[in-house]
Amino acid sequence: MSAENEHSEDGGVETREDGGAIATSSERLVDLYRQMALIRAFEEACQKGFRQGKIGGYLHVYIGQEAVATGFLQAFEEGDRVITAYRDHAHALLLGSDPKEVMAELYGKGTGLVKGKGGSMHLFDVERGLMGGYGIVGGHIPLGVGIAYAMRYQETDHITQLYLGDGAMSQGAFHEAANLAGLWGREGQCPCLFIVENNKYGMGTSVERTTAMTDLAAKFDAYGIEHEKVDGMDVEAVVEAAERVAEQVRETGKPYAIEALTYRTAPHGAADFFENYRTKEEIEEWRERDPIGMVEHKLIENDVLDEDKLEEIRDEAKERIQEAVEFADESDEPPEEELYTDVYAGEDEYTGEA
Amino acid sequence: MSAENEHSEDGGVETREDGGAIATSSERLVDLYRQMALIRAFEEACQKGFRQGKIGGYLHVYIGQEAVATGFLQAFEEGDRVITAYRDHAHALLLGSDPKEVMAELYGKGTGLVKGKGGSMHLFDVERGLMGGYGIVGGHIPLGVGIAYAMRYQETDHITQLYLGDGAMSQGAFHEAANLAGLWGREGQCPCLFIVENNKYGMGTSVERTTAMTDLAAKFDAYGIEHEKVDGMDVEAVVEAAERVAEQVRETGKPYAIEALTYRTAPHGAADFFENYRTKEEIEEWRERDPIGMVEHKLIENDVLDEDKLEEIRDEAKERIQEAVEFADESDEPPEEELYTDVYAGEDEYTGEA
Amino acid sequence: MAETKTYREALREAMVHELDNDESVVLMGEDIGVYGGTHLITDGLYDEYGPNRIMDVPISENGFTGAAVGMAMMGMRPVVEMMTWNFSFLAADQIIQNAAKVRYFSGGQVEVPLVIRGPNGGGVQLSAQHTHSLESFYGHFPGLKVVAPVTPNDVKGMMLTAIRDPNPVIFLEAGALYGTKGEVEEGDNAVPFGKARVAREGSDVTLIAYGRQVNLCLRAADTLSEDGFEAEVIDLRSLRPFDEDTIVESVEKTHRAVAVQEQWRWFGVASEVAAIIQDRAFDSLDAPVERVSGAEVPGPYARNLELMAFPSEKQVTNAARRVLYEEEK
Amino acid sequence: MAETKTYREALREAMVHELDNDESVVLMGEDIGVYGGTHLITDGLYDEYGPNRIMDVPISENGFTGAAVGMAMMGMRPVVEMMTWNFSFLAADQIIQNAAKVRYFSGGQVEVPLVIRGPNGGGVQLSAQHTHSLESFYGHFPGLKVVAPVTPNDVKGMMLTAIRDPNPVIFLEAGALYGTKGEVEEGDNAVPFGKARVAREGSDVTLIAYGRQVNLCLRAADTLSEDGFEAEVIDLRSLRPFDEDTIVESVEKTHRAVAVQEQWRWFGVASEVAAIIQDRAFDSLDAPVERVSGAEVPGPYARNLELMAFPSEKQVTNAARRVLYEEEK
Ligand SMILES: Cc1ncc(C[n+]2csc(CCOP(=O)(O)OP(=O)(O)O)c2C)c(N)n1
Ligand SMILES: Cc1ncc(C[n+]2csc(CCOP(=O)(O)OP(=O)(O)O)c2C)c(N)n1
Ligand SMILES: [Mg+2]
Ligand SMILES: [Mg+2]
Repeated sequence: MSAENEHSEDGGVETREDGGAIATSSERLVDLYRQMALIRAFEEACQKGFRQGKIGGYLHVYIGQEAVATGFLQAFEEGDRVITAYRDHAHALLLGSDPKEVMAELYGKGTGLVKGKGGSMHLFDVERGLMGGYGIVGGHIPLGVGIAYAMRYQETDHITQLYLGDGAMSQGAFHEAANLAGLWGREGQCPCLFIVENNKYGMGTSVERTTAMTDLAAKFDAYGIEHEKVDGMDVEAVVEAAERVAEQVRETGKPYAIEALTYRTAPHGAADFFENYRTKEEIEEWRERDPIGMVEHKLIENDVLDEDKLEEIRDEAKERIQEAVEFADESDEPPEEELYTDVYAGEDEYTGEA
Repeated sequence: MSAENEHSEDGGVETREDGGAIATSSERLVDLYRQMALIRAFEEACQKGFRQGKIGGYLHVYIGQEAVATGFLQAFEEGDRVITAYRDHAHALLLGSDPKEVMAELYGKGTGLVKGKGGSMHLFDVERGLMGGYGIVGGHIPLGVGIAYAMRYQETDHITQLYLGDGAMSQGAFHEAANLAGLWGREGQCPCLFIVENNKYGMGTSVERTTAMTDLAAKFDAYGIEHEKVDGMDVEAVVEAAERVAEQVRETGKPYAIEALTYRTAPHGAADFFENYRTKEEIEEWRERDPIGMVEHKLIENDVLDEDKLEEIRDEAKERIQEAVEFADESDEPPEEELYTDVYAGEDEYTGEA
Repeated sequence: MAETKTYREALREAMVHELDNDESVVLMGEDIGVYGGTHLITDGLYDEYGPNRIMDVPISENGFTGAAVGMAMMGMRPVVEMMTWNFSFLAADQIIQNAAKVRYFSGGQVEVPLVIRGPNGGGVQLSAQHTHSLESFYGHFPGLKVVAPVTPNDVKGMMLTAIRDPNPVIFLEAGALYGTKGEVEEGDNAVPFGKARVAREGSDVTLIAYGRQVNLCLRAADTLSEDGFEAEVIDLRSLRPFDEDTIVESVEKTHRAVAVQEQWRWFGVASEVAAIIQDRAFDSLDAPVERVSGAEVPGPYARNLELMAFPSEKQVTNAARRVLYEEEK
Repeated sequence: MAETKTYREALREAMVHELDNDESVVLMGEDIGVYGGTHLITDGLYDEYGPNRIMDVPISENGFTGAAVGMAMMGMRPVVEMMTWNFSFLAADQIIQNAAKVRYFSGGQVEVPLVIRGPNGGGVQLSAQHTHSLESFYGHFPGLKVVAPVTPNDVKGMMLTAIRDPNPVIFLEAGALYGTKGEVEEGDNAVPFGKARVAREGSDVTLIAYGRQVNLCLRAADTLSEDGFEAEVIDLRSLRPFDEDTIVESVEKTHRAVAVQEQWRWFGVASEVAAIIQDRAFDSLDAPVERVSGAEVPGPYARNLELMAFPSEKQVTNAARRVLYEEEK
């Protein structure tokens, strides 16, 4: 876990007796704020880097969705695994990957998290639990289920957090993998926490234009997998659900699914026909529920931090990211020999023609 | 429609006021019996032909499941389409394909329904509405949905009967296609009647060992498709459901799913490890609910036909099939030129190397 | 008459032409409608032709491709956009098992007038999962036609032919060239399949390619020309059916050949080209046919590595010099 | 020491050997457990090793293959049965996009010690959807290893190597030969990948094949021998990595070659073989390399057509006679 991810022992979540909003300890809320601010700063720097032509390929930022991964990864324990699609910067940062290396990866440098070989869509930090970002929509879901199975086969009590988008749920790979998870979970052999990041759109297509049955959590019924929904803009709500459910999955070895209702206020990718498929008003409405803004509001309202202090945190984040950008910028491209490494593992590392 | 498939105008289905068993007119029941007896005789002849080495490849018979296709195809109207997997002999016969040509196909002869090119798994009779049997489990499901869409695009009121097995429901192709059907059906653009032939096993794997959620009809909830179950061993129940539901699909252009609970008393394929996965007792139990036996019982009980008359019908069926066998046996293999035809349509029919 | 148009415009023009001519033509694909198409090929068509003809579909490549096969079997003419061919592995079963074969195993009872189109080949730093050239992958299967036009005029003319073809056509667009311009004939300029194009005449060596490597070969030809070697450049255009005669005739004249492809060497188009030439022009050959291919690695992200992974002009000129028994530069 | 065993028994023996040696090995597949396996390769193993090591899976090729990739990334060694390779189109995305590439795009952070095995090639009247030889289809992709053993000894030895390999291995069994017998070394007879086998020595012409066509070539060699021509028969065994040297050396001796495959000609293994030979043994070649392939049609059902569609001994001997400039018979 990164420094950003640590929190005081007593930083737990309590649900108020009266069933009202969740009360998180102040320190913890500040900590969550700090993590989300770092992600936001990173993503904004990426957008800039892309415009400058320093970042190539496809770029998918997490702006608007920060509360989801931030909240869920509070429940991450050492040995757990995380797998997601191409919108993966936040997951790496939250697991403690060095922002420098993450940015260097996006800059296609040899100092990058995966040596400049993968780019934005393919962040891996296996040591810290990140089993990768993947570019084929839905393609990583079976992997995540297999990873979860391996955890029980290897007799650990780790779990897998498997993130997927609303759009990915139309894929056959989702269906097949969820069915396997349900089946293996019956014997307690599949501790897989499915986290559906329902940001209402797969690229330019809304959930409503994708399926006649738009309750995504309920789709897990078909596989005998328990599920619920959570407000993915409210980081405290996410933390509450995450910790409760992760524990259950860890204990039972059975999969569980949470649909986090969220919104990407940024474009889908770096080049997106932003307003072809949604209105400015819709975006504005969701911006009002910005996960970072909501925490700011609460911190101020509860007199935990004032505007200055918040700005200080944001500036800290920006500074750290600025360092990452500089590091990335100054790093060298991968050495040419790297072209032919990592194709195969083992002694016969490379079996093609040089 | 074949002669076997015609029935008197007044041969409808009435549900008794008291909600008891369905009462079908006597003539119609006899007619249904005749159709099922023909299928059974055909399938038994196939098994014999396979043992004799006259039929090659894979052979999947319909013994035990006759009531399903027989019942559903009562609702078939000219212009409708039928698509199914490899267990397709019954569907062809019921649609009126000549048993001679069907048998000749299985014998790999040039007089076969598809000129000896497809065999048992690939019966087509497009003129009569049969859009084929397919060998890749689940692979025909998207085709059926596309066919249904085309029907509305072309502004007809035809519908598609899409048959699939319980095993096929684990496939991603099912998920993707059912989702499309639900989506297109919302606009009344997908008159697809899904008929799940739940015979409890996909090859040697029971439904219980395939999914944690064994209510197959309910899986259609995920796609916004209405559904119900029917006793697939009771041809009258099937006819009732089929006619009611087919009419609804025709009217609304919306898909609908029926899970027919049935049983294959025969082996999965010609070579099957029959008793590795199910007990003799289980098979015996289901044989007692044999769809043909049940009708026989009812016909006798209701004094419609006596044992002699029933035997006469069965003998008639056997004779017809015997003729088909002789025809198949005596037919020639396809001429060698046929190897290279039907690869491509159009003038440049064949573009490979001769 | 001809006008200068981009590859993108030419491609779109062909589809519009057929949408207007034939009610049975529909376009299908992810985000081709409301969104306008990720490559802007179909931008505006949704408003013009409506949702029943410009069909947005959920992310389910196998499902919608299979549905399109079903529609085609009913006489519709769907043109399916694979957002990129990299996603087509998911639809490989429908393409190979149904689209390519259903005519055969139905004994000729059905036709599948289907086009599947989309950008093929590498882009800029799209990395491993988004960098593929799938000519030989699909070209292997009888029942399919596989084409890969590189000029704006060809992309239009071959798309017209593709839509009218009663068979499934794998239409591999040079995705990296959507914005490049060229002369495009007005109206119906249908270009037949199975005829290669001599993109440049020459007498000393034959360079054989398709897709964007044709342009690479043309540049290499210019370089070689400076040294006094005139290269003939052949654009295959169509991989199945394949025009053997044009390359054989050329090699009979030049006696030397280099086959260039972006795809991996093993079991690729260049190997087939070499096999054909040694088979049919054995006595004319003065040197072994050389093959220039993409590096035998998954597509790397870093730009320097990526550039090494794609065939380069230098690799082509060097290969040409080798078959000319000249020194490499 | 060696014993006579069937291909099936030898294959099974290798898997049992590794199941016993390595806890991380599991077998997965449709109906491999309770049912005993459609080809009886795994019969009895479910009772012996239990459901956690002999895993029956639902009919969902993409899903369970992908899950196996995930398991392999965690250090397990899954051996996945593709009931037949014909069904693998459904899993092509997981095989090509994840198994083959995840090591590369993770910058070497993971390994995928995965075997996918099953019968490849035609059978008897299985018709179009069940008749494929997929060597070049998978062999095209860097990141995969692709092997196709034909003898019982090799199938055992190469399966041992496959399971121990830290990379994904596409293990193409000669499905038509499960019942054929041969000498099989006892114990650990691991056979390395990338080394072809000279199945018969000869001096006049080289016949190159793999899988069941090796046996066809051996029969053809006997026939040719009656006419006084001694054919060398090379069993490639492994398609990726590929042993170029063995075939080049052979052709340097014989000066003539015929490549035989069941798969379709276009972009197949035989074309690669021809391309390699003309490239590396250009000056040794006395005749163009001939290719004998399956007929360019989907697999037909009728037995007479099917036999025409598979390469025949006569086609091989005729091709050999052609490269020997003898009359065909
Ligand atoms: C198989 C496949 N099809 C299409 C794409 C192109 N594509 C990239 S992202 C995307 C949308 C995915 O939506 P969703 O799963 O909701 O994730 P989000 O982008 O909203 O996070 C699409 C269609 C792809 N990468 N892979
Ligand atoms: C994609 C694919 N995987 C596996 C097979 C092998 N196979 C043939 S039939 C069958 C069982 C299918 O079961 P179900 O859908 O229930 O149909 P049923 O045979 O019971 O009618 C299997 C696994 C196949 N033909 N296609
Ligand atoms: Mg989304
Ligand atoms: Mg079944």
